[in-house]
Amino acid sequence: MIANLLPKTKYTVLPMEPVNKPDLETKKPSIPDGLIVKCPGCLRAHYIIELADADNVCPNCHYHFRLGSRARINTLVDPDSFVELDAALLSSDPLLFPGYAGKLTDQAGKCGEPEGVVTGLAAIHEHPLALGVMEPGFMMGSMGEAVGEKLTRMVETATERRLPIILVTASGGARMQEGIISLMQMAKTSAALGRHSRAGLLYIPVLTDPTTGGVTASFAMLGDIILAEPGALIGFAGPRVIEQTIKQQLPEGFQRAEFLLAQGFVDHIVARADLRGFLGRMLKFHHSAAPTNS
Amino acid sequence: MIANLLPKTKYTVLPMEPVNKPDLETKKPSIPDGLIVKCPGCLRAHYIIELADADNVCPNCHYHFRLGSRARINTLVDPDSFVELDAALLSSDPLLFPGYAGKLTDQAGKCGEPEGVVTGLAAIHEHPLALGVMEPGFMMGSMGEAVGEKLTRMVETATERRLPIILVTASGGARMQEGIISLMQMAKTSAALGRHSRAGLLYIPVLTDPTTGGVTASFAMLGDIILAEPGALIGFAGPRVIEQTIKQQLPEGFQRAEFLLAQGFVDHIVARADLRGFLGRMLKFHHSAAPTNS
Amino acid sequence: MAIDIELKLREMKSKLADLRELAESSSLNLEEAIAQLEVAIARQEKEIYLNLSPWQKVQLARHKDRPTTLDYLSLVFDDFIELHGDRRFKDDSAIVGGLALLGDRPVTVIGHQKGRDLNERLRRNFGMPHPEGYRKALRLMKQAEKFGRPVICFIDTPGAYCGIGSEERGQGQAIAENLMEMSALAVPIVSVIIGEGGSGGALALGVADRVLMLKHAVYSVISPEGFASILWKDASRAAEAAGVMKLTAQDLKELKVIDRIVEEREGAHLRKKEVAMRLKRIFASYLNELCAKDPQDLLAERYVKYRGMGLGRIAAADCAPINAAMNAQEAAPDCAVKLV
Amino acid sequence: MAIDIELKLREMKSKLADLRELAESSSLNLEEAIAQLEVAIARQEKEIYLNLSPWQKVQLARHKDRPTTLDYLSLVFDDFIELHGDRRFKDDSAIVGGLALLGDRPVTVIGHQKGRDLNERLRRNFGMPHPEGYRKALRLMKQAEKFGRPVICFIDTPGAYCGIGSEERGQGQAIAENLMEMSALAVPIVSVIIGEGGSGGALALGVADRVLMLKHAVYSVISPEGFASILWKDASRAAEAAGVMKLTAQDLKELKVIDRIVEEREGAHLRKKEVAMRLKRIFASYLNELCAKDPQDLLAERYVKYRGMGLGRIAAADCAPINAAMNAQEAAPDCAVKLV
Ligand SMILES: [Zn+2]
Ligand SMILES: [Zn+2]
Repeated sequence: MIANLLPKTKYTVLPMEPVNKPDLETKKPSIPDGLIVKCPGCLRAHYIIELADADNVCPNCHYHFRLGSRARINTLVDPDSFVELDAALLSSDPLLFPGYAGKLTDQAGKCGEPEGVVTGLAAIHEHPLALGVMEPGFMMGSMGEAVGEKLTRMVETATERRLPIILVTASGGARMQEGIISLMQMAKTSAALGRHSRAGLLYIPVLTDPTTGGVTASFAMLGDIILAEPGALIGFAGPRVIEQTIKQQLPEGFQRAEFLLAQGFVDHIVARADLRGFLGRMLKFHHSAAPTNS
Repeated sequence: MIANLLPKTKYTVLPMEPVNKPDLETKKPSIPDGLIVKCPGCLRAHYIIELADADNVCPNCHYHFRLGSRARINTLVDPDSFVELDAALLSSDPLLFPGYAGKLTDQAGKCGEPEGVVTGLAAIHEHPLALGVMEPGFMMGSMGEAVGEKLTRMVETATERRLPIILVTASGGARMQEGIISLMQMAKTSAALGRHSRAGLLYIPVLTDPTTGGVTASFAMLGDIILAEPGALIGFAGPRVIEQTIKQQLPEGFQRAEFLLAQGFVDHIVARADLRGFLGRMLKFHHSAAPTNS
Repeated sequence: MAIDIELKLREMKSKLADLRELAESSSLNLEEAIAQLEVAIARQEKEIYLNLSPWQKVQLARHKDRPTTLDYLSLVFDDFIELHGDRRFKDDSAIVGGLALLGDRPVTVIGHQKGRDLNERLRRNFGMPHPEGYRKALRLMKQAEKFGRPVICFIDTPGAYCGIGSEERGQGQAIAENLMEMSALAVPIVSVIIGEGGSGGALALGVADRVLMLKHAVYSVISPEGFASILWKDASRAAEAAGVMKLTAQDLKELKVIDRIVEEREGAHLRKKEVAMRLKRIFASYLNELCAKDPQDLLAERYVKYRGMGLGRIAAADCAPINAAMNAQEAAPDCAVKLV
Repeated sequence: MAIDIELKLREMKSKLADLRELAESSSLNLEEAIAQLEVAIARQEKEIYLNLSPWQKVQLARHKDRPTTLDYLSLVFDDFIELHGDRRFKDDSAIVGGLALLGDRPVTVIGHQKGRDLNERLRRNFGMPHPEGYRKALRLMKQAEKFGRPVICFIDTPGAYCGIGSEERGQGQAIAENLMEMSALAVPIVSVIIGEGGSGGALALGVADRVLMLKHAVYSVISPEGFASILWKDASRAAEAAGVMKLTAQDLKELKVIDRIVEEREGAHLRKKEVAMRLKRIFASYLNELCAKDPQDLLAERYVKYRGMGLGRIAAADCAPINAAMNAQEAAPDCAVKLV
């Protein structure tokens, strides 16, 4: 089945081995340094390595720590089903912004990912799909031209192959160093998703901590069904910007996933441990939209 | 031009002479009895006959008194252009409701109209259109099966002939004596308007005092462009019902046209004296949607 | 709290229990008395539920134990996943909706939810939606249309909420938009009135290819209390109003406002599973029929269905007195119109 | 209040006036001095407006006398009729929209409105819309699509408003929906940045077939103050930020983010009618071109336009250091990708 999903030659594609081994290194940027971390939910101390075994969810209070993109993919997809797309697609530093090229190199080294999103084709409960996972460890998962291009290619591939899309967001918003080019990725990805939607296909964004700025104002909010992880910060403006604007403190729980649910912008909050199963059910419900050769 | 507008034989149509003479009698139910009336806006006393000459608008403070359907038609359409449709279509008393048949007869006698809406074909600034005007004097302009049927026929005729629709609403809502059949008129008229809209045609409701209940929850709110007269009461529930429900007084101006404008449900408030001109401009803007033989 | 129609039965049943206890704890031979009482109870039960007055039906439809949308969701469907929110303002919990399987068929299910205890009732505003509830429903319907899923609606509301916020956010506009959109939604829609079908707030989930109604449910343009209050300025005459409003399933079937009455014997609150299974069978059979239709035909038939509501029995004779009474200044219209 | 770039000119002009007065009131021959000063002023003026720094452009774009959307509406179009409201929650006066005639052609016009005096600015929230503003804009666009009218958008906002209510009602959702809907709206769209084009709040009116920009307008992912605050934790370095952000019309033309720069000489606030007439000519010519296209082609071209934003100049060499730095555990991807 997966063989059918390999991309056609529309884009130059660099095959990579499916990444399926738990990789502590890639999780590192999303958890504070040190061998022990204190849970913000229950204040207990946890060994990082034990947290990683629990997909970065506190075993005590279920606080959801951020999760690296590779580890996330492993929690979601059928074993050996993930085939990465466009792994080598990198930012061109479009504004030739002072110091940015070095920053990119630096981040790639620290994070183990070369850009802010990993995209590919995969299967969940044997339902084929296109999968994108943003990398919170790479410059805050910010969106520049590489993120926009990788996502757009993934969406176009999904449209062409009539595949549903699942996209796990985690982003501080636009990448400042790419200025207006970053802004334009909002229009570009939204246009691609519009085509996918008009083709009658399913798109489910999964909003994780943090999903803000230009990502919230584009693909994060364009899902047929929008899921979120418990406690995730989701908003257009960041809380500090709002506090500075209105000169007052924000209410408890403001811009958290539960708040978005109550305000009508999120369909369902799904705990990390349940996400794979939940997505499997969703895909089953929409199975008729899947390609006939699946 | 008007000859083209005469209805085809799809429905039994009863030709009536264009009604163009100012008719004090038909205005009577919308103004308190007596030769002199006190303006609720400025508290000045006016002779009814003088008010009628000013289309029932207070010359002093521009308070808009209610206006009968025939008088309204005269203020709006090009001279001699109005051709009435379905003038003889009357309620069948579908629930055989005790006392209702007599009430209908009684109201027709008092009001000079046999039902709660007058429909027809007309022209404004030489733009052909379908025109409906509800009669606030006939059982509060309430909507029963006759109102629903007349409006639906008018909408269907407009769809068939590719005509824009202008509909002046004035209604206390559903007609209690027709119970569920009255409720169903909401679905029936909305379905007909849906077809008209999907045919790419223009529909402009003009909301006048009062527009409430089932009329607000159907055709009054389905316009491409929604106009209202100054000060008109417009709402789903009547103010008294709301006060009883929430057990507090309503704020000043609540459910008035200006409130609906601020809340985003009305496009523009147009004084009665300006309405014909305003509608003419609107029709001109949408002229390309008019039939080629106009 | 039992409603009045249940009081007599409850009394008789309590007497029966007393008799049985007495029979056990004493040496009295009460067998015959017990048997007589049992027969009387059965007769009474049958009589009551066969001859419920409209007002009794209103009470039954509002019964606190009457199954709610969520009850049917768990009994009729598999794997219900609730979806939330209107994407504009709020998630209104007076309307629930989501995805479910009817047998193997994915469907979108939407319904008013009154609540099953006081806490839930308060949280759900007693099943009286705000505009955002209807907008959520519409969002889920458009989603169903995109994915070709049929829609099943459960109607159970005293009416759309009447308050400041609901007017501010356009209760009328929200309902109107649903009516228009449902009339042309390109997937089959089946609605069922399970309890109270109150006014436009009910109709906003009720423009469907097939409209079912539980036997003791009611559906009306306004509550009997509201009706009495408007027409007679006396809300306490609600029972009398119910009598003339034609709000029972039997009346509405005759008026062709609904397509089918769903049996519930002495009340869905006592026959929950049985009614659910009946609904499941009917939904399945209707969807089999409707899904096989060409979408164009489906929409044309839906249009015709609502097009025919009202004015089907007018005769020339009925017009005469009204025409006679009309203002003589007007050319009295020739009342020859004859509708089908 | 003049902005700093105008101060020197103002000083020179005041000196010139003094000289002239002196010449009239005395017998001194100052003709030569006056002539010299006039030349100097002309040179200075030309120099200033030809060599405005990005930060000076930011100030000019924010100039309190800079013409607003409503100014252009009255100068460029005939018979503007404002239409109000999102049909959901409010009429947001930070965005105005309605019908107008461009010559003989009916168009839908939508734009941010900052306000022309303090009262209006307060009332219009300084041109910073809430979600309902974007939803009004979308409603008017869909209306334009229904009637086959082209859409013209005026962009002039510091950004979408950041507050509690705007988050509660989904600022992100509202902008996102506009981006997606505009990308496929089946009528021509022309947008023009007339002052400040701030962030997603600007882009939400800016997905268009043709994007124009006044010569001294600015358009950026965030305000220079915000940029400096985020990257350098120091909002006072805004002028420096403006210098590296590529936010001027000239930069954006080069980056192919905009299609055309509209001349405004020493500033639209001093050349209001001239700029308006220029816009009118350009709109007319673009609409003539765009309305003649097959709608399918129009949409395909619009898609390609935004599809091409970013990543057009990547070379294999650029990837090398990044790849080298990547975690050795990962198979280092072959960096042979070459994009058009
Ligand atoms: Zn914890
Ligand atoms: Zn007055």
